[in-house]
Parts: sequence; C-alpha cells; structure tokens
Amino acid sequence: MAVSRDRLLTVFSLFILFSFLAYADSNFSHYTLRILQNIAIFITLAVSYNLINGIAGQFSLGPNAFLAVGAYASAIFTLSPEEKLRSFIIEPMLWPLSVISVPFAASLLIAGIVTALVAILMAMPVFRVRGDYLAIVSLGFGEVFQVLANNSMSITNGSLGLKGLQPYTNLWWSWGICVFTVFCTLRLVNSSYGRAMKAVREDETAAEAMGINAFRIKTLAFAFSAFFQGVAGGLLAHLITTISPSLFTFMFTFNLLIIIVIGGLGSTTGSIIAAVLITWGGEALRFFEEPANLFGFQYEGIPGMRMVLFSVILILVMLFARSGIMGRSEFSWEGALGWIKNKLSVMKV
Amino acid sequence: MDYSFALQQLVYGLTVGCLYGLLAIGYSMVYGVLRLINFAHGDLLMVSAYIGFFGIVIFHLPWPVSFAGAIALTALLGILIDRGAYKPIRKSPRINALITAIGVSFLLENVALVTIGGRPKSFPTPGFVSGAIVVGDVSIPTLSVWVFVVTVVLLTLCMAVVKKTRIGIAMRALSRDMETVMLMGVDKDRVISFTFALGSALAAAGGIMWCMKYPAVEPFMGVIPGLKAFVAAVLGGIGSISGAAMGGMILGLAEVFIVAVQPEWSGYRDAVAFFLMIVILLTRPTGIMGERLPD
Amino acid sequence: MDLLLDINGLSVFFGGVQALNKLSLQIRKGEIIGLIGPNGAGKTTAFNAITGRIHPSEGSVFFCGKEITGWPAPRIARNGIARTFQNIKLYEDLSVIENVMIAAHSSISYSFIEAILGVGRYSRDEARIKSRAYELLELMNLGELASEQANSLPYGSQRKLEIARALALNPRLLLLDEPVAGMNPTETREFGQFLLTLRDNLSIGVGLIDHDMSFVMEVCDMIRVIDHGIPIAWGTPSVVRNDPKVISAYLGTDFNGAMDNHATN
Amino acid sequence: EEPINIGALLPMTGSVAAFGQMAWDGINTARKIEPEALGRPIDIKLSDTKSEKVDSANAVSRLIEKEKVVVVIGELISGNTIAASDYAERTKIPMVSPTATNPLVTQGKQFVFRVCFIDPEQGRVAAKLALDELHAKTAAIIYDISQDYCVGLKTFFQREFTQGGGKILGEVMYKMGDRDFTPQLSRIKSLKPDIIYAPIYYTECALIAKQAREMGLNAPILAGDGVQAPELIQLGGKAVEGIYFTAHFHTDTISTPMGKKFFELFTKEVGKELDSYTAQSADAYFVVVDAIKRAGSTDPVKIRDALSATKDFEGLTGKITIKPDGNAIKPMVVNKVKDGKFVYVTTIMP
Amino acid sequence: MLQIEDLQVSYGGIRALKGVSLEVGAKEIVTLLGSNGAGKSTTVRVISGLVIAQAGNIRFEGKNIKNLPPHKIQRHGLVHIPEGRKVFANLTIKENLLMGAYYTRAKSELSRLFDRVYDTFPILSSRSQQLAGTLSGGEQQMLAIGRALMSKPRLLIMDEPSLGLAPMVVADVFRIVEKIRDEGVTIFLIEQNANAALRIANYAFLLENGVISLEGPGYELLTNPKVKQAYLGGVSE
Ligand SMILES: Nc1ncnc2c1ncn2[C@@H]1O[C@H](COP(=O)(O)OP(=O)(O)OP(=O)(O)O)[C@@H](O)[C@H]1O
Ligand SMILES: Nc1ncnc2c1ncn2[C@@H]1O[C@H](COP(=O)(O)OP(=O)(O)OP(=O)(O)O)[C@@H](O)[C@H]1O
Ligand SMILES: [Mg+2]
Ligand SMILES: [Mg+2]
Repeated sequence: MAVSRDRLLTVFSLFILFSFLAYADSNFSHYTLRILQNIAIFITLAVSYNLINGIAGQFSLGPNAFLAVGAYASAIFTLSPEEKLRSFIIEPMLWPLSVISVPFAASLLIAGIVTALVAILMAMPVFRVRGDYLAIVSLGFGEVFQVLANNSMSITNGSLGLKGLQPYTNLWWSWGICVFTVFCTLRLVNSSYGRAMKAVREDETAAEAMGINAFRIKTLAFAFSAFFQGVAGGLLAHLITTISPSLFTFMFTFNLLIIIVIGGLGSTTGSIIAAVLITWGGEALRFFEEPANLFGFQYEGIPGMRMVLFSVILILVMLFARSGIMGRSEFSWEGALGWIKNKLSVMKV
Repeated sequence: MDYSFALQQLVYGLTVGCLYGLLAIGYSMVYGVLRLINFAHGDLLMVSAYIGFFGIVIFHLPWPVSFAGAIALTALLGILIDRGAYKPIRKSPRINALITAIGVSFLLENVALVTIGGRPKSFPTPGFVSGAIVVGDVSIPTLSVWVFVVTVVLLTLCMAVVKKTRIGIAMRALSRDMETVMLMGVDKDRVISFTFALGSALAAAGGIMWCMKYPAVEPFMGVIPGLKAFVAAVLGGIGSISGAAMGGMILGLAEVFIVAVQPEWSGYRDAVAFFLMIVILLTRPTGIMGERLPD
Repeated sequence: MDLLLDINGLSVFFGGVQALNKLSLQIRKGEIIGLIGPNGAGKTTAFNAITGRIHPSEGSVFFCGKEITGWPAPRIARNGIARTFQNIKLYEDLSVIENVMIAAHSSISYSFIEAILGVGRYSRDEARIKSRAYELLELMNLGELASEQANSLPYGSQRKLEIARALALNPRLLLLDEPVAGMNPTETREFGQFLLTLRDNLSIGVGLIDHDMSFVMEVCDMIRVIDHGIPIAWGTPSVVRNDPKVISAYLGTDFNGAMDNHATN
Repeated sequence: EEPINIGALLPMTGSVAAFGQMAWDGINTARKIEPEALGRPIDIKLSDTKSEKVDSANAVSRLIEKEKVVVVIGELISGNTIAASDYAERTKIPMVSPTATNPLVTQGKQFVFRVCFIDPEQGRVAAKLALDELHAKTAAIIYDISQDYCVGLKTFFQREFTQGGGKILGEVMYKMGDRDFTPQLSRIKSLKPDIIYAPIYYTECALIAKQAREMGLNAPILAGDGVQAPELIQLGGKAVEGIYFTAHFHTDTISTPMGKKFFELFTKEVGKELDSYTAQSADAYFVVVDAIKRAGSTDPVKIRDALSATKDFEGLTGKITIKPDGNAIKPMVVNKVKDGKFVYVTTIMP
Repeated sequence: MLQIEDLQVSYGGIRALKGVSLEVGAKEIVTLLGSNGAGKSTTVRVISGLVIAQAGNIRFEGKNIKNLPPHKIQRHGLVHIPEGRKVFANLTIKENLLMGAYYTRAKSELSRLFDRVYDTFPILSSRSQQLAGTLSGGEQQMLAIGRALMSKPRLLIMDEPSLGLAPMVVADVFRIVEKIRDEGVTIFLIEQNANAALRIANYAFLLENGVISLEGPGYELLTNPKVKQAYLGGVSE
C-alpha cells in the first residue's frame, strides 16, 4: 500500500519536473537553460561518483579520467568526417576513427561502455591498495589520462582539442539521463549489491568473511559509476561543443568531491542537492564581482572575489555542517510526508 | 649516454628531488599525526615565497632576516590554519578535513590572487647561491649544494626531533591514539600545533629554496609542487619522514632521467612519474617505508 | 559423514616468527570444540588461516571432505564456514537488519541488471532475505532493534548481532573468537545456554576461543590447548584442566582451586 | 543615456589569471580614452571564465543573456574562446579575441574575429627570421605540450623551417606548471643547435633561459608573442638578454595619436611596462568601438558586418585589417631583449 | 578522595548516566560493577575528562575537576588506564613509559620512576626496546599499568584490566592491583570479573541503567543474593 503510494508520488513529481522543463525550455533564457543543463550533468556525475566514494567507500580521485574518456569517446564518434579533417591540423586523425560518425544516442552508449571497460581494466591495480593510497593511485590515473590525451595527437588532436561538436545536448537529454542515472543508482543501492558495497565500505574483512568478494563488488561499483560518468562526459562535450585535455584536470575531481561531501558522503539525495546548490551557487556568486550599489555604497566589484567567497563558504560549511547536508540519510516520501504533517500540526497549535 | 652526462643528470635530479622531499616531509609529518592530507601544504610554499619576496623587495630587509621571517610567519600561519580550520573538526570524518584543506588551499590561492595579483614576481636571489662548481665535465650549481645540505640538515633534525625528543614521541603516539595521549597528561593541541609549525616551517624553507631555483612567485605556484610532494610522500609511505625524503628523491630522479634518457618521452614525463608511483605502490601497497597498520 | 573440519599440520609464519606450528584439529557436526592458550598463542591466527584471511605456510584444511587450503576468504565463507571476530567487526553505520541481510548476498539469484530494473527474481529474493533476517534477529532476541544503527547497540547486543549475521550465511561450521569477553558471569552463563541450544537446533559444528574458563569448560565437548603456536594438549575439559602442562602454561596453579571454589558457591 | 554594453570575457581566476588581469588593464585604460560611441557611454561587463571551458561557455551566455552585451571581447586562450564562441555564433553576437592565435578559433564561424595574427603566420615569420636574420641551419624546439598555442606555433615553425632548408635536431616538451627544465635543456645542449625555438609563455621562457644559461647552453633563443611581458625581463634578468621574439608591437612603433594617448595614460595609471596582452586587448576594444561607430548602430549583426570590413585600422599594435574569415592581417614586429629592455628590431609586413 | 554527585551524561539523545553519585576513599580499592552497557566506562571517562557531563559535580581532593580537559585532570594525579589497554603500539616500551612521565624533567626523578616500574614488572625492563605492539596481551596490560605508575598517580582508574587475558595473567593483574594499593595509591576498578574484583575491593558500587543501585563493602556484595544471581553467575536456587 505504502509502496504504491510512494510510486504514485514519484511518478507525479517526475511529471512535475518534466512539465517544468517543458515550460523552461520555451520561456527561460539560454543562460538559465545552460545552467539547468549543467546542473543535470553535475547531478549525474555526483550521483555516480558518490556510488564509488560514498556507498562503496573507495576513496577514488579519478573521475576526471572517466569524464575525459567518455567525452572523447562520444565526441570522436559524433564529429563529422569533414570537421575532423578540418580540425586535425597538426597530425591527421587515425584512419578508422577519422571516417566514423554515429548518432548522438549511440555515441553516448559507446562512451558509457568504453568508460566502464576502462574502469574494469583500472580496477586491477587501483584496488590493490587502500585508503589514501587508493586515492593517490586513482589520482595518478587521472593525470596519466590527461597526459595521454595531450600526446595522442592523431586521436585526440592533443592540446588543440576537438571542436565543432554539434550542440546535441539539450534540456531533455541532460535531464533524461540524469533521472535515469538517479533511478538506476537508487535501485542498485537498495539491492543486495548495494548492501554488499556498503559492507565493503564499513569493514572489508567482515564483508569477505560473509562471503562477499570485495574486489568484484568494488569493480562493479567502479564500472557502474564509470559508465554514467562516461555518459555525462558525452553530454558535457556536446553541451560546450569543444573539449581539450585541460578540461579534465584534478580540479574537476575536486569539484565533484566537494559536491558529494557537502551533500553528505553516501547519500544520493545529498549529492543531488549539493550538485544543484554548487552549480547554481557558483554562478550566483558572480554577483560579487560586479559593481553594485549596496545601501548607498558604491561597491567596485573585485574580480576573483567569487572564488575567495566560494572557499570561505566551503570551509564554513565543513565546520558547521559536519556530515554534509543529508548525512547518510536519503529522501523518502515517508519522511517527507511526516515532516509536512509535523509542520502543519505545529502551525495549527 | 656517457658517464659525465649521467652524473650531471644525477646532480639535477637530486636537486629537484631534495626540493620535493623537503616539502614531502612536512606533508608526511602532518599526515602522520592527524591522518590529514593537508592539501594546503603546497600553498604554504607560495605564502613563504611572497613573504620572503616582500621582505627583501618592499621592506628592503637583509635576506637572512627576511628568510627567517618568512619561515617564522609561515609556521605561525600553519598553526593558525590548524586552529581555525582543522581543530574544530577533529572528530568529524577524515574526508571533511580533506575538503576543508582543499577549501583552505583555494582560499590562500585566491586571496593572493585578489590582493597581490596573478602576475608573477621575480624572487631576488642572494649572491652566494649563484655560480657553479665544475668537476671535470660535471657542473654542480652552488644552489644545488645548498639545497642538498639544507635538506640533509633539516631531515636529520626532524628525524632527531621525532625519534629522540619527548614531543616527538608524543607526536608518534598521537598518530595512533589521541585519547590515550590526553590521558598521559599531554596537551594534544600543543603537540599538533608544534607539528603544524614544524611542517609549515619546512614548507617555507622549501619554498624559499624553490624560489631561488625557480624565481617566479605567483599565486598558483604551490599547486604542482604540492601535488608532487604528495606523490612523494605517498611513494615513501605516508607518515614516514625518511620515506618522504626518499620518495622525493625517487620522484625527482625519475623525472629527470626519463627526459634525459628518452627525450621523445618528455611529453609523458608526468605520466611516467605517476606510472612509476603506481607500480611501486602495487608492489608495496603502503609505500616504500610505510608501516602496515594492523587493522 | 559427520566430519566437518579437518585440519592437518597447519603452520603459519609472520616474517620469521612462527605463530602456528603444526596444528591439527577436527570438528564434527553437533560438536563444540574449544581452542585455548595464552595470549599470543596463535588461536586467532588459526581461525584466520581456516577462514582464508591469511594463507597458511604448511598443512591442509579440509572442509566437508573438500580441500579448502588457500581459498580466498569469500569462497570459504560461501562454502559454509562463518565466524565472528575478537574485536567485534560489525558494519557500524548500517542498521541491524542490514547487517544480517548482507550475509545473504551470496545466496541471491538475481543479477545486478535485474536489480537495477527491479525485474525477474529480484523482489522474491529480497523478500526471502528480509524475512530470514528477521527470523534470525528474533532468534537472538534482537527483533526490536532491527532498524537501530549497529554501533548504537550495547556491547553484548553487538556480540549477538555478529552471531546472527554469521548464521545468516547458513553455515555448517561457526567459529567464535572470544564471544563472552566483556560479559559478566551471569551474561556469560546465559550465552553458554544459548550456544548449546543453537548447536542442537541447527546441528552445526562450533569452534570456540575464549579465556573465560568456566564458560569454556562448561560448553565444550573437547578442548585443544596451544602455546606459542604449538599444540600442548587435547581432551575433554576435565582432562585438560588437570594437565600439568596446561596448568603451567596457561591456567596457573591457583586455577583449579578457584574453579572449585566457584563451583561450590 | 542608455549605455552600450560590451562584454569582457576574461580568465580572472584560475591558472592563467595573470593574462586576464593584464587584458583587463588594457580594456579599462582603452575605455578611458574612448568612453563612448554613437553618443552613448560604453559600459564594460566583465565575466570571469576561471580559465576553464565550462565556465567560459557559462560566462558568455550570461554576458549575452543577462548583461545584454552587443559584442564580446575575449577569451584569451584559444580553447576557451572556441568553447565560448559556439554560443555567440548561435545568438549572432560578435566576439573579438585579443590573443587567441590558433587557426581553429575562427574556422567556420561568422561572428568570431581576432585582432592578432594566427600561428601559421607567426611560425612562418619566425622560421624566416631564424634562417635569414639569425643564419641558423639547425634548431631545437622546447614547448609546452599542454598548450594549444605552443603546439600550434611549434608545428608551423617546424614546417617552414624545414622547407626553408633548416634542420630540426630535436624537440622536447614539458607540461604547464613544470618549473624544472634541466633535463630537457641538457638534451638540447647535447644536440648543439644553432638556435633554440621556444614558442611559449613568458614565465617559462624566463626560467628556461635562466636554466639554459646556467648550464652553459648559450644558443640564441627565439620566441613568440607569448613572451612579451615585462615579467620576462624581471624574472629572467641577464639570462634573457639576446632573446629574439616575433610580436605584435613595440612601444617605439606606436605611432598613432590614439596609441600614444593610450601609452601615456597606461604608464601613468597602471605604471607597468606595456605587455602584449594589455596592448592587444586595448586594440580589440578600439577595433570594436570603431566597428560600432561605423555600423552606426548597436545591432550585433551590423557590428559584425562592420568588424569584417575593418581595413587598415590604426591600432596600438599597427594597422589592422580583418579578413572575411575573421582573421586579422597586420604587420609583425621582431623584438629583442637588450640591456634589460625590449628593443625594436624590424617590422615584417604581411 | 574522589566525590561524584548526581552525574548526568547523554550521547546524542540517549541518556547513559542518569544521576550517578559515588565516593572513593583514599588508599582503598573501590570497584564499580554493572552489566554490559550500564555506563561504567562512561562514568570513568567523565571523571578523566574524555566525556563532557551535562550535570553533576566531580571533586578530586576537594578541587572541582568537572569538565576540565583530560590533560589537566591527569596532572592533578588522577590517572586513567583505558579499556582495552591502549598502549602505543608504534612506540617502544621505554617510549611508552616516557609518555607516562611526560612532565617529569629531572633525570634523577625519572630514573627513580623507571626503577620502580621495572621492579614491579621485570619483564618490561628486559625488553625496553621492543615495540609495544608486538607484546602479548598480558604484557601490554602490564605496560599500561606501568605507564600509569610513571605519572605518579594518587588515584588510579582501571577500566577492565583483565579483559581478554589468559587466566594466569588475570591472577597476576589482580595481585599487582593489590600491591599498588598497598603502596599507597587509591584504585578505582571496573571489572566484569566480579568475583575477583569483589574479593580484593574495600568497597563496591553497583551501576544499573545509569544509576547506582547498590553499594557496600566488597565482601558484603559478594554474598548479596541479588548480586550473586545477576552478576556472579550464581544459579538461583
Ligand atoms: N598480521 C600479523 N602480522 C604479524 N604478526 C602477527 C599477525 N597476527 C598475529 N601475529 C602474531 O602472531 C602471534 C599469535 O597471535 P594471535 O592473534 O593468533 O594470538 P591469540 O592466541 O589469538 O591471542 P589472544 O588470546 O591474545 O587473542 C602473536 O605473537 C601475534 O603478535
Ligand atoms: N560514543 C558513544 N556514542 C553513543 N553511545 C555511546 C557511546 N559510548 C557509549 N555509548 C552508550 O552508552 C551506554 C553506556 O556505555 P559504557 O561504555 O559506559 O558501558 P559499560 O558499562 O562500560 O559497558 P561495557 O561492560 O560493555 O564496557 C551504552 O548503551 C553505550 O551503547
Ligand atoms: Mg586472539
Ligand atoms: Mg566499558
């Protein structure tokens, strides 16, 4: 009974979300739409990154590598042969790649699969070490991929990057995939596989003593998370329509890390909320770089203030919201309805 | 590759390695005590470089005063950062401290950017470090000798502090069990402050020598050395001081020899360095000198 | 075939130190076998070697007639050996019921694709795992705490939860490492009763390490004593407690006096 | 009066913040000289790109949508300019980059312009300079593999130099942020080239020169426009003496009244020596204002048309003509470091 | 020597201590009994400052020490050996002992302290350079006690010193506890091994559900039928 009610509420709120998007699509400015799409992509990235870092507890610092692999895979597969011919001005592109061109949807799928395969290959070395050592090994892989992208002129066009991608990514693609990712992640987390991931996070020895093959479960989490990061990479590439290795530095990883920790490590809901806050907030903070008239004072606007404030806010949030916004808890209709009822009854009294 | 060429590269590699090592020791020290990857460590190098720069260029202080001031002020800043940003969250999960550290790092960089500006400043090099000693075909820059001597002295000093003094013993004890250290009547915050001060002073000393060698002072100058020092610290086994120094040496030498032996690979230099690190960690999952923590 | 576990000449080295020296031990169905010895004698090490946490340097471990020496830990667990740990290892941040459900992971029949889509055997399996977990919690008197967070339980309940979790594996052999450490004599006595019923109801074999001698002597059918990794005695409780070697290495000379004293109380 | 809004899309934070700050000085000073057009004041809206692509794209759409700018000046880095230009192109708002020299920037675009020459052009001139003026037969190259500017320039120099009969003995690379170049330079030293081509930015160039001279590698260094900043000399000191570089201007060649005015004002207000990023950004501003005036309207499409009809505009950095493909044709200057100063050597006409 | 009045502590929302009052007289062994999770460790952790009390009073030799930081309390001569020994595994025995005497600077004083500990535990002296982590459980317990003695305690709090130790070692530990008491150190002992504890205790308290439910001289509790049944493993007849 409660199950069918929850399902109904979920479907209903998705309906609201997509109606809102339909309204936004025809009424909002392009700038706002772009931010909305960024939000969707960052939710996708954060939710899948949270799976490996928060749920499975493996401190990976390599999502920039996955993002890069996905973005390049999808971009290489959608670019028209003419555009490839034009932009590879230093070394021509490698043959079969130079003539292939597939539809966007197919390229996203390819991006996901290729990235997941890369993750499976990486799992072997990465999961041989633990904790901070795992962090540094995965960070190392992120750097290695960036260097490879810079050097493989005939595949990636080196630091010149790929340009002229069609702006396929739109509100529907980005939010559709975002919702799909969240859906899949939640299902996985609530299944026995998700529980096994949490067990590995809490105590690997105890998990193994309960018959869980920790390496397999970690690899599953890694590949699953990589798949969606790859797809998100494809979306991002076709949103900004040009990519180059410098897009995928460890700063990108730091941003994602900040999102999932602020949201509450291990909470998918938290990742979603924080992705929205930080993506939107980063833009909102631009306000402080503009000249403004505050209470009669002429404020000159200091370029760079945005990042100063961002770091101060980041530190303050960590000092005062110890376990992030959501801690490890998740949104549930049960909880939300209870909360609303509570508020209502308080108001009545 | 002939003999003197190899020796020459050895000199270069050791110099870079010492600089990485010096930074890595501080990293490792703070990590060893607090299990905190202090991402702001590299930025302390930047701060000390600016202080040294202002001391000499703006306030016209003699360089020993200016350098000592830079080291002292950076040590103080290290303590302040700990008290302000890390102390309140000692009991939170480690990842929070990590994010806070990233926040502190962003803050230092961007405050420098907004107040001083992004254009690089030229760091004045005192005369006694210029020139070179030539032995056969190998030229040893005077600065390299200095870097080497200072590193060895500071390393020995740190090892002595940690191994022999009471506060050093307390530091090691603290790394395992904060609560019980308090039960011994030891004020843990004083020990931690001391650790931060020492680590930051090392970063500052490293920063000043870094600037003498690469005299461009700018807000983001600490990022790459910070990252490299982190790698070096991990390579050596985080928490181990001699390991950190050794990790720095290995990284420095590897970077130099990769390019010297295979110039075609110079574009892959970082990749090879990271690859080497990955290989070492695969054979020794807790670094070269890292201790295995039983559960 | 009642023989569950059959260890022969098991040795373990750490660096140059021999932690376990040619240990042999058999555990049959329906039996509780004690493993005792001074601190650092190698008892926990023996459990670790049996369950695949560490690799023995010599010797063999047979389980239900199959050689399992050197198998990885998860595989051994899935084959029916469950254990608890000397210092409790729960999944601390998870709920009590989740702790138990996790142990059923090896019994699920759905793939992760099915899990994501929520089709196929997914729902049926989940329902089965959940009801089984509740059953076990009831058995351990933890039913009411099902949705509590594991680390908020008092110590004794945590020990019980660890056993419930181990039982969720449907093991044929249960290895308990100091289950009553930190319990007072009354709690210990109750636990002993519980263990005996458990053995009889589930007809499993139990291997037991503990330093609480009145407990060990009461519940164990046979006892193996080791010292510095070397087996020094084997027999029924009454034989072992009077063995001079055991007295001098482990029990101490005033032990039997105290025990008798206690028994007559 | 309703002001005319011009967007400035600059990296004010992040890895190349210094370039952004230089450019911002240039645009601001230029605005003081030409504060209005069509009788309306000009308002400059700055938007930071964090030296990143995602933020470049966000920032440009914010400028266009929220700030209602009619034309955008920026970005400085080619990759970021490409990332931003896509949206400008779609919304038909012209964009003028001061310094993005990569040929790909304007490729296939109607609304994207630049006031700098492009890398193939500069590479060609540099090769000619090396062969004819410096009489080099062999060269070694050191460049930053992670910067499209450096990779592009290196490639075009290599082609031209080899075609002109020169020989490239070897090339070594580094990655942005590296500070130690000793092994790369050792390698170059062992090759004994007549000349070292270093198509890189000023900070690295200063450090490379220093490290090269310290190890006794004394071959002349030839660089590109990326090194023209006072920091080259401040950081490099004696080591950068004798470095040749292709450039957009030299303060001595500033001849137009407007240019002189700018130079005076800049020296007075900012007090720094004029660098390439400042000068070119100022030129971008002047070119944009000129186009608005000629268009007689603030309609972006008309501005675009006017921009593409820019002919022999007397800018700070010389006469600028913009071709229909968006690229600029302008004279190239060769400078040299001598006695701690940038010295004018010659001008090469397009 | 130590007086506690109406001590209240909660973890989050859960009340662990609901008003504990007790007193420890000088040069005695006083023991605190209670089942698992009754709040024994919490009580002593509050005393030594590791846990903050919400209400109540703690006086040590007349001075109020409630909610002082742990290192200050220790320097008053109130030394706490935590549950589970907690020796510093990565330090040598000697360094562990030095940690105990952190503020003793005078060489002569220090060597006297060392001598005393080495006299009590000769095994520590012969292995002074060994890493504490490699000691057996019993040896670690001796080290923990020795380390506490280095701090010249007037009141020694011991939280389950016999936990996880072999029977022979347990007997040793209890002998040592008595010996230390005889040397003039007051001892506040928490034990699950209630039989042994009550035998050596001068006075005992029983903690149930966060309050003291029973107190009296050790031998009295030993024969109290309620205690016998609930804590000593006696069978109800
Ligand atoms: N991972 C390890 N590495 C090195 N030595 C170890 C390791 N595990 C155990 N040892 C050593 O092996 C010996 C046996 O240890 P084990 O834990 O099996 O003892 P135990 O009999 O369980 O003792 P206790 O009753 O105190 O639990 C000890 O000397 C211990 O220090
Ligand atoms: N850090 C904590 N957070 C939350 N609850 C706690 C914490 N420490 C103890 N508790 C709870 O407080 C109660 C008292 O715990 P305490 O450790 O004092 O018991 P104890 O009498 O020492 O038991 P034991 O015999 O197991 O050592 C228990 O219910 C325990 O679960
Ligand atoms: Mg054991
Ligand atoms: Mg306790």
